[in-house]
Amino acid sequence: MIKIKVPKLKMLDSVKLHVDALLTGAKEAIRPGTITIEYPRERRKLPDNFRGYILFSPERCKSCWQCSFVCPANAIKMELASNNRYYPSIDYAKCIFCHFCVDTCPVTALRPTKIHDVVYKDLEEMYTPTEGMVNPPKIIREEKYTVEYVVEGRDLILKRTREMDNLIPEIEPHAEVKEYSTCFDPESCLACGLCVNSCPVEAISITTVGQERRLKIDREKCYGCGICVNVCPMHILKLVKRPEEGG
Amino acid sequence: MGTQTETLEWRVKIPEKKIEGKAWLNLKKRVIDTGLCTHCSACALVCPVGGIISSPNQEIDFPEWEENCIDCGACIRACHRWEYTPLYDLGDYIDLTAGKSKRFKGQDGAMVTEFMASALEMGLIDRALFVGRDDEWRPVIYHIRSVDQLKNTRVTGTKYSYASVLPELKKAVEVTKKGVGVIGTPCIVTGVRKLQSEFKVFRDKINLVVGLFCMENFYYYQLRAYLEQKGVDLKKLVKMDITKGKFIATMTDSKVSFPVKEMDEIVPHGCESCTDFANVLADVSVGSVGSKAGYSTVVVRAEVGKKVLDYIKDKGYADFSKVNPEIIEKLTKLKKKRIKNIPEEYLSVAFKEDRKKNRENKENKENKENKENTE
Amino acid sequence: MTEREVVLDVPVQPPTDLFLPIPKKFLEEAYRGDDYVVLVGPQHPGSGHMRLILRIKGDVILEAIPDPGYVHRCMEKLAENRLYIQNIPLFERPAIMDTGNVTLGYVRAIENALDVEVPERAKYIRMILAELSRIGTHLYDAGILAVFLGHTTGFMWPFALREPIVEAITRISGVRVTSSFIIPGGVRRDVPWKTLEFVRKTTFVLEKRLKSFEKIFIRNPTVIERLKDVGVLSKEEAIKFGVVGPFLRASGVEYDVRAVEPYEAYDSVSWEIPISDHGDSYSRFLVRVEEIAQSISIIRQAVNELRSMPEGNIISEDILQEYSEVASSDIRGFFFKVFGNLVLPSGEFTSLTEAARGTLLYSIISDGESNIPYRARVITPGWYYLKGFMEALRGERLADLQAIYGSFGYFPPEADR
Amino acid sequence: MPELFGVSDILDVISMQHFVQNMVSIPLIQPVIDFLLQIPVLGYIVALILWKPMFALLIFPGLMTLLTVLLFIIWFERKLTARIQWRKGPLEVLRWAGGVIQALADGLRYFFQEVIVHRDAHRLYFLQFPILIFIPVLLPLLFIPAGTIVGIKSPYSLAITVAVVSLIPVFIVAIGWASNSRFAYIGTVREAFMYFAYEIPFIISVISMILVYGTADMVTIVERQAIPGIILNPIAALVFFITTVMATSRLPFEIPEADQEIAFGPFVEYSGIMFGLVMTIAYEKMYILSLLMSILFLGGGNGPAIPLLGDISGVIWLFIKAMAVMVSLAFLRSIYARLRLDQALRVSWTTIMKISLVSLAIGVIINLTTVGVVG
Amino acid sequence: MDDSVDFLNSGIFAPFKKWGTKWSLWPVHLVTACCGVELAHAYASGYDGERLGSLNYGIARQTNLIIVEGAITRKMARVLKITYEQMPEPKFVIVMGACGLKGGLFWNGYHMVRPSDVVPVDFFVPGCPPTPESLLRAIRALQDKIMSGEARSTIEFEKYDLSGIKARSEQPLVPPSPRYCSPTPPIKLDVPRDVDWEFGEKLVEEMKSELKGLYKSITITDKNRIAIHVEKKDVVTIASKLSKKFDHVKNVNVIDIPHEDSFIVEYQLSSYSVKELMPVIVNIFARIPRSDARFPSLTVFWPSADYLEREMYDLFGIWFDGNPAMGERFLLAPDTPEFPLRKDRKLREEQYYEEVKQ
Repeated sequence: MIKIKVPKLKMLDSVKLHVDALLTGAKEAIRPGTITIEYPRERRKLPDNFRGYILFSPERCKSCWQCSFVCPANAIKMELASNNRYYPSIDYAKCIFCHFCVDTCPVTALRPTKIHDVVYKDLEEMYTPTEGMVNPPKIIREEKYTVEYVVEGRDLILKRTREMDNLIPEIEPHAEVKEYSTCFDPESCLACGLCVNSCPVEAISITTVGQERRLKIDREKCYGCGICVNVCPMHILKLVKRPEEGG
Repeated sequence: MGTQTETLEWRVKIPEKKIEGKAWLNLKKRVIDTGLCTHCSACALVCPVGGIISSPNQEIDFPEWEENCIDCGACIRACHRWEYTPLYDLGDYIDLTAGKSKRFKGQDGAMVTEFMASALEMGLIDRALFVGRDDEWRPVIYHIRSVDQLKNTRVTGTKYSYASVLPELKKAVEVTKKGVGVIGTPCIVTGVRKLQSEFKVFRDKINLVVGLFCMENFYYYQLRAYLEQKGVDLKKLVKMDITKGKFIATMTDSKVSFPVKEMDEIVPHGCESCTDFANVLADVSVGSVGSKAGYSTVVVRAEVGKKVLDYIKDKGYADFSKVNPEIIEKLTKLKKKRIKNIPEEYLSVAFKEDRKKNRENKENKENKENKENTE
Repeated sequence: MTEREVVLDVPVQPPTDLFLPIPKKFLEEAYRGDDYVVLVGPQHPGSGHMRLILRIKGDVILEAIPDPGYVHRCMEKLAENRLYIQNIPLFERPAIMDTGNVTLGYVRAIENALDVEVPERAKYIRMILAELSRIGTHLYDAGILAVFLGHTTGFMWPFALREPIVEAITRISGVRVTSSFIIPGGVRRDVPWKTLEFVRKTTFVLEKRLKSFEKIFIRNPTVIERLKDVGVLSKEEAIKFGVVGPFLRASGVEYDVRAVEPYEAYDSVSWEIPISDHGDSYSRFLVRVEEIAQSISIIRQAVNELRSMPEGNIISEDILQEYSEVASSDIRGFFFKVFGNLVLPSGEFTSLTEAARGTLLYSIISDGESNIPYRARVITPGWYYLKGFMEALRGERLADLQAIYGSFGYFPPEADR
Repeated sequence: MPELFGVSDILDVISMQHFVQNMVSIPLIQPVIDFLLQIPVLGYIVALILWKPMFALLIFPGLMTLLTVLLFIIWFERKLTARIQWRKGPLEVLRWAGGVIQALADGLRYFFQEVIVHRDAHRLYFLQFPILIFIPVLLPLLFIPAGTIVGIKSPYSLAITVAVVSLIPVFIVAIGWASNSRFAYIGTVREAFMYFAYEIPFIISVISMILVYGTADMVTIVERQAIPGIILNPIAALVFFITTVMATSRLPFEIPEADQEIAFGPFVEYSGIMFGLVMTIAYEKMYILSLLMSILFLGGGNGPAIPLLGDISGVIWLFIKAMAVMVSLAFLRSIYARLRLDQALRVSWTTIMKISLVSLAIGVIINLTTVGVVG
Repeated sequence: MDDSVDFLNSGIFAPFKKWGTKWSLWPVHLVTACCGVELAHAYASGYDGERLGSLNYGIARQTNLIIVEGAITRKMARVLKITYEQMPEPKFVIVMGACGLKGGLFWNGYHMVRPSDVVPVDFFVPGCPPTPESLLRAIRALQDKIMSGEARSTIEFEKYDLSGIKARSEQPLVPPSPRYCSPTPPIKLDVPRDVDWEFGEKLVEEMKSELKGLYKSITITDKNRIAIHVEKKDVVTIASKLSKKFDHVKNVNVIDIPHEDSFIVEYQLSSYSVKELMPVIVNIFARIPRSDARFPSLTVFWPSADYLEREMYDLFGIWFDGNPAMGERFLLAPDTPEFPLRKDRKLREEQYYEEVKQ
């Protein structure tokens, strides 16, 4: 426990303190420790894990809706595309750039970029449909230098390099766990077909033969997105890890 | 959930429809429009798109069934009045006593609440479905998980109006770990048994079914209009009771009673065609008939009911006394007469054969007696 | 129960009536005793986003009534409608400059409920993030105090010093201020060695520049003149009015949640609690300056500990269960699978944390079945010491209002939640 | 009998010869001036401008330098504080020149911004006072000599300047009263307090310098300053400097316009060009007082004569010294916090008053002992 | 704002007007929410807004730009409107931060208002908080708007046609929401937890002897956490006994349980003066019927509970007898719906997909 004593200001001390303050000011005036980044002309070098605008690759996406479920600000809405698949669309007016969706996406379909300094003139434009999220957007870039914070010795140096920082970092896809959906209580099945209609990759099929309906899950097609598990009214479906390469 | 076979292919039998069109249209034409529907709302439980609504204020209905119904036939499988096998008489039972709970106060002996509370304590079930009421006696379903939660909520006392217990049962079954206990009138208990026969998840998860004796039940809105017409203010109502053919409504400041016969015009069709008074299919049937005032008659029909009864006995939660079964027999006979209200073609095939068999051996018996008398 | 959906009646017209939360007869009483009633409003260069209703006689403040709620963003009601994991960014918003401590409290409440043991490496990373945000908040408050005293350099330098801290948080978590980096069971990413080295070097930069900041502001005679013996709270008064944090320690009570109920790795790191028993604005400020020095030494010790630890394993197994070997060093891809359906056991879980401005309480009441909290109660330090702040104003001069406001580092978005 | 000032005298005064006698001599561009004088109309104007009093009025201490100084000092102050605060200050306006014309941009914006006169301000005075205040601010420029160039040479020039300068706070109080807003009132009261606090030591230090030089005529003061005044009576210089800081309400004594506490004091209700004018008053007052200080203490105007420029060298030296004083005033802004009103009053009434009395004593001693030497 | 820009581009002095306003956009000091941190960074030494001539100035009269930092609540909307009206004519508004655009994280809060409904807005800056660079980009965009006369967003997206990807035969169904709220849950605050804390057992024994007969149950719910279930009528006596050792209140909380028709009011106490009681939190809680929500105020023992009680009245409607400031609003604006934190006040639900409008 450190005891903090408040200094008693006698005449001499205050003169010394005045002199100290003036000398510090003078020293800074002669050799300033300026750390200003002149933004329009210089841009700050951001680390590769920076959380900026989000890019989307539709061919990887399995429409498992998890990104829309996890978004704290309800900024991601699934949009029905022309090919009858639901793809995410981000409303940047609500997005808080927490990148929970990027961390959630099982197939790295959502990739972070370093684009952050963007301004809109009205609210409707901020809603980016799925088609707008695939190719990197073009933003106004007036900078000639990139400034990086570097600490040499005991002081902060702003290292200025002339090149333009690449705003789309390469993200290598992260580990995935292959799972598929199975039914663990077939006698409770209603044969209602909800799982068939909601499976994005149509892995479950249903055929009616006379007074009997046969359901079949195609293990190869099923990607394990878990939508049928939630949709089934009797909760009899479960995700199971693929034994062979799931190790 | 125990050892389950993880299959990728499975078959499901679906019932064959009687008329062209969607499954709901069949159910509507064959059960609801003909007045057989007892509002047990099993179909509302099982409907995958959740379109069938079962509110105490109106008949079972599926508003926009043309677009929403996906013709899966689940509601037909769940409905116990599709192939109607009427049940009657006191049914077989292991034990017949009358009990009065020490811990709870209820309609009579509060044995229903006692059974559920002890089952919770034993760990047979971890959740019980009770029908409570709000301050205008509208039935509200409560998921009770512990005995002291039971003390806080107003659940005891009969409500004499339809309560959509089964949709809540589905929510309970989805979440429970040990098992669910459910209380219900004969039509609800028959609905539960039909669901258990059709779907395995209900067989595993529903461990205790307590049935109530029931002459007839009412729709809430009709009962309320009728009682208000009779001068009963629901806000001040304390207790409703039907004993010795009289309907007694006791309010905080006054009491109104009138013969039950007068209420016949608001008895729903479902109850007119229902013959099961003593809740034949329940694990335990409880009612006020046949035991002295303040006691409830308890008919234990299943092993699980016996286990709970023994638990109550050695824990001393209730004291017991005699029951004279004649009154119950009289009421079951009275209700059995309602078989004639059931239109012939809706009776299930199985029921028709064994009725033919009963008639034959009754005739042989009469022939034999005539023969003995004549000798 | 009427199910009435909340509808907002906008657009807002300029108000004709003046709404003030003051007792009915307050105005008549003031005007009878020929006092002034001055409203230091929300749009006042020296009041931050709240209104202060002052009853002054001449230049001396007789009574100060707060009118908070200008930034009340209904956090507790929203928390009851969101998954547990979605509440982490929500509960970070009261004090975004104190991102480490604020989320740490909520996440520890969940871990305490689920009985989850956090791996050693994650504990140290969390502690570094917490201490970085503590230094950042103290510098933010020093900046605001300087602006209120009219010392423009005192505003510019702390925010210049916050730049390297914010750079360190960006390299650790990927975003400048609101990192939402701490999740139940550990942290979202592993911190590579290069970043840790940058963090350690930043502490040296801070130390060097803080020396000249001390000469120009902390030891500045005019600043000492303005802050000494102003807004004095004695030890009994501080306890009575429920003051917390550095402002309680400045009045002589040795209470710091990190020492009293050590969490994360605070008990395996050596640091001191600065105390002063003058209780005036200047000692409140000096206590926080000393805490910056302590936090710098904590960060250095933590980086040394991390140097010897292997990388990876930053999320605890108890929460990952079947995804342990895949996601233990990088949560990407399994975030919703692991945290989407968190269900806390039934009961109330209260967690205390030492945020930069004082004790921060989270109390989550869960019903044991739903994956959203039944009731989530958060009380931020600002809300605790608002009463002490108002009592400290009593009897001071009108011009000192800003000095005391700055010395308390009162931040209305944190207080109103 | 003093001869009357007849018409002929007026003609004589405004005739070209009169100007030519007392013309500023700049050897470097003397041939150009001679050529220009020949041209009939233009020659007359050039002669008028180069006529010493008019030159003093229009060019050096007068209008032209005042505007450039205003433009420069506002920019330099923001640039210096920015440099001390590790940042860049106004830059992008004119990138190659470091943003020198930032004040021009601000001025233009204010010029075209709407002037709001709020409901209960005294409209007439509210609009007039910011313009009237220029009288006491600009009047002293007439008496300030730059070497030989001086507007009006009179034995009482120092007394008149001090008297006029001390009129400014009266106008500020009037402005505050005119804008009729609560913050303006508090600002004016503080301005009045500060006015008494700094005016007396200010006048005492000026008197002590008059005693030192024995005359109140600035031209002779400058001539008598073989040893610069600051060495003769350094304490008076210190008092003068501190009171200038208080007069121009710069930090640490920025109490009337404490924008954190009472939102810019008396000038809170002004917007648009009115605010532009009001904002420049403080800077103009600073310019006047720094000119005064450099004359009284730094030997304004005399320094090694630059051969080619002739009379202009005095102008340049005075400008450099004034600039030095203004820079040091601007430097304080980034060092100090704002003192409370009562602290500032306590400092000025006690310590600064004592020091000014000491400086008066020194002045008297110097006057008695060395009247010959300095005279 | 359009007529501001038109005013600047009209007349013969247009170039001067535009140039002057462009290089001197002074934002007024209207701190509205937590984005102020990044605004301060944009105007401090790190990025120095003054380079672009923009100086953070204190009074609405002398400035021509409002930067709305973050969330605008109903109360602050009035202030924003007044400040906007006070400003002289060519004035502009920039809204920064997701909370200011469509409410960001607090989009369905009961106390939130969108700035674009209150004042005409020129530019919107996404981000939470937006980086100083995006704020300076907004000022540059405003400067371009002033010079060129029409506003342009600084980002363009190029369309990508999704038809190349394998299609699905017909439109799939929409999965249900991941949120599960159990229908009528039992709420228990004193769930015992076996934790080795012998000081706690000793303290509980002490309390049991001291508060003989005043409590219904005392349980240890966690290390350093004790819960005492009491009746409403004994709360004052218990408080007077406990206030000797425990000298301040850490939390006043109310839990609304509509299906059991009761409120639970709880006070969490702790102690600064007694050394070993410092980490301990004692929680006194009592059930009161929902119909008459009255509770004795304990400010007489602990003044630190004053504002907490006023907040609970404001949000739940529990009338604390004895607290002077009952009956008035404290945190909420006068036109916010009554007692918003009660369970029967529902908020707008999350919406996970776009309705397809065929």
